[in-house]
Amino acid sequence: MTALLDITDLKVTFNTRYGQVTALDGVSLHVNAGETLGVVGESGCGKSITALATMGLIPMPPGRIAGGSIRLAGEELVGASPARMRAMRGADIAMIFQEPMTSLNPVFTVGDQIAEAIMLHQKVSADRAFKDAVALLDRVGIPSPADRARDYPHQLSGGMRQRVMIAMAVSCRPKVLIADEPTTALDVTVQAQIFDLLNEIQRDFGAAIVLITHDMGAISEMADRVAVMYAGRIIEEATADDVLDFPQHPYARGLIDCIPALGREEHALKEIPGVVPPLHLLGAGCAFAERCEHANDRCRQEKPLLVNHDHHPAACHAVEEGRI
Amino acid sequence: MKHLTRLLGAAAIAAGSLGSVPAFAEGGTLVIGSTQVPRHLNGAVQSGIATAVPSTQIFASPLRYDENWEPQPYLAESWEVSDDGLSVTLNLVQNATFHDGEPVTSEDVAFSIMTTKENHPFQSMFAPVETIETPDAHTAVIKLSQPHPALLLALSPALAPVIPKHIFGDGQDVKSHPANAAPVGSGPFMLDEFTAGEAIILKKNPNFFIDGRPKLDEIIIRIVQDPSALLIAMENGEADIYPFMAGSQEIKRLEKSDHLTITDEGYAAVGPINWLAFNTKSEKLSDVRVRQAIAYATDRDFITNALHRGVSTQQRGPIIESSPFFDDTIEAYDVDLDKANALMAEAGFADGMELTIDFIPGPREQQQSVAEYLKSQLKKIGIDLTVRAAPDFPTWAGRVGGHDFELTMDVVFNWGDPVIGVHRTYLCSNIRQGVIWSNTQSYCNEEVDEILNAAAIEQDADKRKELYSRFQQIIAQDVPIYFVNATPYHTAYDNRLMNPPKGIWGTMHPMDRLEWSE
Amino acid sequence: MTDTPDYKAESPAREAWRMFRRNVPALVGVVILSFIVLATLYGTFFYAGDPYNVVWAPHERPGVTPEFPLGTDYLGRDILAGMLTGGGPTLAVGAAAAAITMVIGITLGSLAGFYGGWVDNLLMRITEFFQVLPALLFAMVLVTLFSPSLWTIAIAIGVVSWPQTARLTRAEFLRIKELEYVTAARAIGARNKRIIWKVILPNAMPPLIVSATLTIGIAILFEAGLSFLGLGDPNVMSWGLMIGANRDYILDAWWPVTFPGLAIFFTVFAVSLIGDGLNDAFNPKLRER
Amino acid sequence: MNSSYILRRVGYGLVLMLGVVVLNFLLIRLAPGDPAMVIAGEMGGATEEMLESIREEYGLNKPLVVQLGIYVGNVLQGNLGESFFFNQPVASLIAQRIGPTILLVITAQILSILIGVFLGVIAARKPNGVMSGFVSVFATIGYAVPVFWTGIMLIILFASVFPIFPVEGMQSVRLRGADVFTKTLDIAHHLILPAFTLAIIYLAQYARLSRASMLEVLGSDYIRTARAKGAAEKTVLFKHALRNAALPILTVAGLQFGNLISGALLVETVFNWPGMGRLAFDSILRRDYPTIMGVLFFASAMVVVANILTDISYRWADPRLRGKS
Repeated sequence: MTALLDITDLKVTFNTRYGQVTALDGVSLHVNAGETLGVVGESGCGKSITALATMGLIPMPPGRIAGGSIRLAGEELVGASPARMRAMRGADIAMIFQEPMTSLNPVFTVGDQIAEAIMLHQKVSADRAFKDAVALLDRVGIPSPADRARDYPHQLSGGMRQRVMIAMAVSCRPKVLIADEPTTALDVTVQAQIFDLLNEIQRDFGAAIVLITHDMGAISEMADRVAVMYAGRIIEEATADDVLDFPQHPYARGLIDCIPALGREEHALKEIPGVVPPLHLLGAGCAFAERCEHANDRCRQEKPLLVNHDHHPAACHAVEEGRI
Repeated sequence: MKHLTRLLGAAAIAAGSLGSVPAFAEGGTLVIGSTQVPRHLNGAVQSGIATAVPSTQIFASPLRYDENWEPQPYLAESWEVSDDGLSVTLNLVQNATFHDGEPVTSEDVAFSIMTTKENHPFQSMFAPVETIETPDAHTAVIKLSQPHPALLLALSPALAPVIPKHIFGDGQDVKSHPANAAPVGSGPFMLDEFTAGEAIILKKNPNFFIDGRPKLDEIIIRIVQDPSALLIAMENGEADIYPFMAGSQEIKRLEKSDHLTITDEGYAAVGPINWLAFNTKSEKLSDVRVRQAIAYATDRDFITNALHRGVSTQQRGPIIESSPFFDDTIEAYDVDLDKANALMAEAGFADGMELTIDFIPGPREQQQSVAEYLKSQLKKIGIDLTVRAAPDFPTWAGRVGGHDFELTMDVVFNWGDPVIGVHRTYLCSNIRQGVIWSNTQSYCNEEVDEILNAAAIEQDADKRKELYSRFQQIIAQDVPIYFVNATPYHTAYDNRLMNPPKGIWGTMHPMDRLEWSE
Repeated sequence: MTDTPDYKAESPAREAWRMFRRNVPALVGVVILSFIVLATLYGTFFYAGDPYNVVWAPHERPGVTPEFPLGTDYLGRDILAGMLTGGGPTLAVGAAAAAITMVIGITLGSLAGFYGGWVDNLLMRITEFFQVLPALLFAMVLVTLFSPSLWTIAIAIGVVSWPQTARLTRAEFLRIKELEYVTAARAIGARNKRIIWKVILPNAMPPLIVSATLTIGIAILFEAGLSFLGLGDPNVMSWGLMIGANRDYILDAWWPVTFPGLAIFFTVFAVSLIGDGLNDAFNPKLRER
Repeated sequence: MNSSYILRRVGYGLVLMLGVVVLNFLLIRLAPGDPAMVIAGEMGGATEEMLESIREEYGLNKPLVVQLGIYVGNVLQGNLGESFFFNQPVASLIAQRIGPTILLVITAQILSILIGVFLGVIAARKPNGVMSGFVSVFATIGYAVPVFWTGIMLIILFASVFPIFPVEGMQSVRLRGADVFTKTLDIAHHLILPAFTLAIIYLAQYARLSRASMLEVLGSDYIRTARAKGAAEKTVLFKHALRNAALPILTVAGLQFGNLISGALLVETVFNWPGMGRLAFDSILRRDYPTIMGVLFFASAMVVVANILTDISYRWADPRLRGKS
């Protein structure tokens, strides 16, 4: 069976004042209908770029898709006409953003903003669209939705706004829903509610979800499969359980170690030393080498490839060589 | 945007074509362009051309003058001067009414002349008038304390408007009377609209006491303070007549317009003299030799021919050269730098001196330019001249009226008879602190006073002329003033205008005979 | 983009200078302005001539007589001499007015921003009050009332222009006083005066420098406007005065108004190019976009 | 919109106006020079008795505080005094001229905002494109050209080279009897050059400002959201972005109003436009103090009104501010 969304060897570059940098370097991902794929990594690793590339929202210039393919239900999106992309965006593939505070237009009511999304893809009257918007608000669990629909974003709490974003995103029953850190800006209790909502939505609408996050807790709650990204590359990919229980790549291990979870109390909470290096300073070797306790000369000189170990691919010389 | 442009373009053509239709077969509109802003429209209490032009249309006066300085009947159908010269009888027309329908009576004439005497800046006009008797509604007898040959000229429309007593005699100060901005007169035109500083719109007086006049339906006086803008208006036909034009650029430019005629006629009675005045009481200028030196250093030819590009004429003495009283034998002070330097040395200023010069804000070419020229010219006789510009008229008037100046450029009008416009500058008794256009030079020569006082009452024209000759000789010797040129007032008017205002008073005269030829 | 954090650490001033040096329009501005300043300072050494002297026939066209390359005005005075002499006062008034504006604006703005409370309230009300008065009209009244001279003109322009600077300074102070290093300075017991002058003000300088530059341009335009209306100092040749004096003759002679106008234009143009360059240099992120 | 806010705003505006009245009065009375001399000078010369009677008449011999009280009282009753020069009520002089000034200022404001914002939006679409460069250069040029000089250059151009627009005045006197439509077109025709001259400075500034503001807004998250919905670029630009980018433009438009009036003063002088600016200029030359004070008062009042309108419309345009004080 072909995946609903299939990204192969995607390469995205940006022109910056430091010259051309490669933001995505051969990313391959896929997600099937009804499935949730978690994409994890620290900020700056290319998760959001992957999402934007999929949506066709990479600002060009300075950005450029330098290679690879993105297929949605078999249709190639790389190089699709802007009109075709527009027709698909919001209808077949929708996105929820990280910052519900700023992702809603402050000068329009939330009802109007949802209704606009509906009207962009369905031939319905403004009245009808607004009524649908109210129904959607109801569906995403907003109390007295008819009143809230006439509110402006600033009158709603963060959680409410994210619900509005979700309502907007699912308004046209997209096949793929990309959620880019949907809970980062929210309180912990609200986070759980939003995840529950996403799960419900997925059940009801049967959408494939790509959940982008740096929060391994979210992954454990939501994801069927997980892809770990670092510096523009996928460095590990497996089912959520595999990654959470048996992380391979030292970076993935580091991420897991950061989770303060029950049953892992024997580990002191650890941090990964250092930060993600800026893309323009990437050398020939493994991008994680500078921060890796297992790094050797080979790591510093040769980029590791994603190698399949027991259906659990990881891109690490140390893992490959069995050093860890 | 494109549509708008096209639309406006069309409107422009429409407006343009409408604008070029000058008038209708009968009547029609005359647009007068003026750079001067009148304070109000009542010439009885306000001097100056800005007020006089509208005032002479609105108010009639006892007499009017033809091109040859001959008095003509106006509100007075006849008049009579007694042999002793001490009384003048005016017999008024029977059918004259004010614009509000009230008849014009001798009461109004008496009230007007007495009001003018009390309020008008030209005090010498009616100073000898003691009383005015009104034996009946249409006879006024002016009683004088001494013979006053200038009186008849002073009864001209520009100087003696007859104002309605029933309006102005209500006890309010006539100088600031509200009716000054909304006057009611008996002249050929009546006020329709007055937008202060912008426009004065006059319409035909249908009940004018002279049958068949005025010919025009409407006179619009448009005030355009920027001379360039007025030039454009004249060229485009937005204005029909532009009087009191003194700039060489304006004159030379409008001369090139085919549809316009340019004339310097119409200013004989105004007698505008552009002069350099000395404060004879100031330390350095009290020595007549210094004044003479400056006079000899100044090149009148250069000013009239180069600076004014030949449009202005030379003026050598205190009485305008076009007047019958002018004496052309007086010392003219033609340029002579050697003599000038010698005089400076004689006066003890061989090493030069510093002086200041003011100028009356007005047509730049006539005033400021001459002052600036003098700055560079007087350097040649060792005088370091500083130009003290005044930003506005009140500032200049404050300095000169307050005798706080050394040299100043000024323009002063003769106003027809020397008694009205000339005497005021030279009489010892008229040295009046704070009054502009009085004897601000503080020049005092008892012999001059005697001559002028004799001339004021001399009824014999030849004897009077002789007295004025002597006066001019003395002034030429004493040089309280160096006379530069007659302000080259010109009028530009549309060729199709019949009977353009070329009389001695020009446009300061009722324009009831003006009409369009088409 | 979020994926390109800036790694290189540079001192802000150095960074700004580096950015400025690479800004072509700003360098063009520097070249134009230097030329104008040099010409007004030293031009008379190479081209002697008294701008007040009547030296030739009036309204000689430019380029006809080699002695008077820019022609003569309505009096027959040399326009080039006027241009060279007239630039000094124009620039001087511009600079002085900008200085006055900055002094008033920074003083009031920093007091308001630093102390807040009623001081801020009062000072901001005063500022709003001055912003209500139409600046040119107010300046005209001031200049006329206190008789025109270069100083009164500069002061009048300063008095009408400071509110914007005051607001800017206040906003910067409000922003900066919340930052950690100010808290730190307070913690070590620095007095208010020291915090205002030594801690906050230097950090508020970049936008103020930009604003000062632009204020010079505005002040020059102001001076030109006043002179044009005949309210400038009549005894000092300035570009605005030349335009005002020759305005009556524009239909016959375009050059006596055109050249001084161009000079004003190029000066202000250069100044604002430099201002924009400084702005870009101090805010590199804006430029990235 | 909450009406108590508007009331408070208007009340504050009135306080500002009172301040203007007091300032005007003090400035002019404290200035050197005797107003009585000035009035007398305009009447054609004065003796000491005349000066005394003028002082009496105009209340110039009373203590300053009393004069101030009288003046403020009169202004409150709508009486701005009488012009020294015209002997007419200042209020009626201004009434004759405020219309043309408002017409000129508003037209220039609308022209500059419409064209400026349009150029700015176009430029913002491609921040490094040709249009963007043009807008930047044009904005700097527009800012640097002295407005009176632009006016003069346009007069030279349109007076003789392309005589298609009138270069002076507001209406053609010949059309006094014409119908309203013709008159309106005539005024519009006369309005073109002055309004354009005045608009050009601000047009450039609005173009530059809206470019910057649009760039800022276009980088914001909600624009990404709008694109993610599948909105067309035009919708994104003119609906989502412009509504937000308009907010700073609105603020500046309010602040610019005072400058616009200053500019109008020069433009009116150059084009012989029968407005308040020229009245102000002439009155300053004539030292006609009551008129100067009246014009300053009305010009400031126009700015205050413009500011209030700006504030109110800002609140209307930005829902975040509604209901706040």
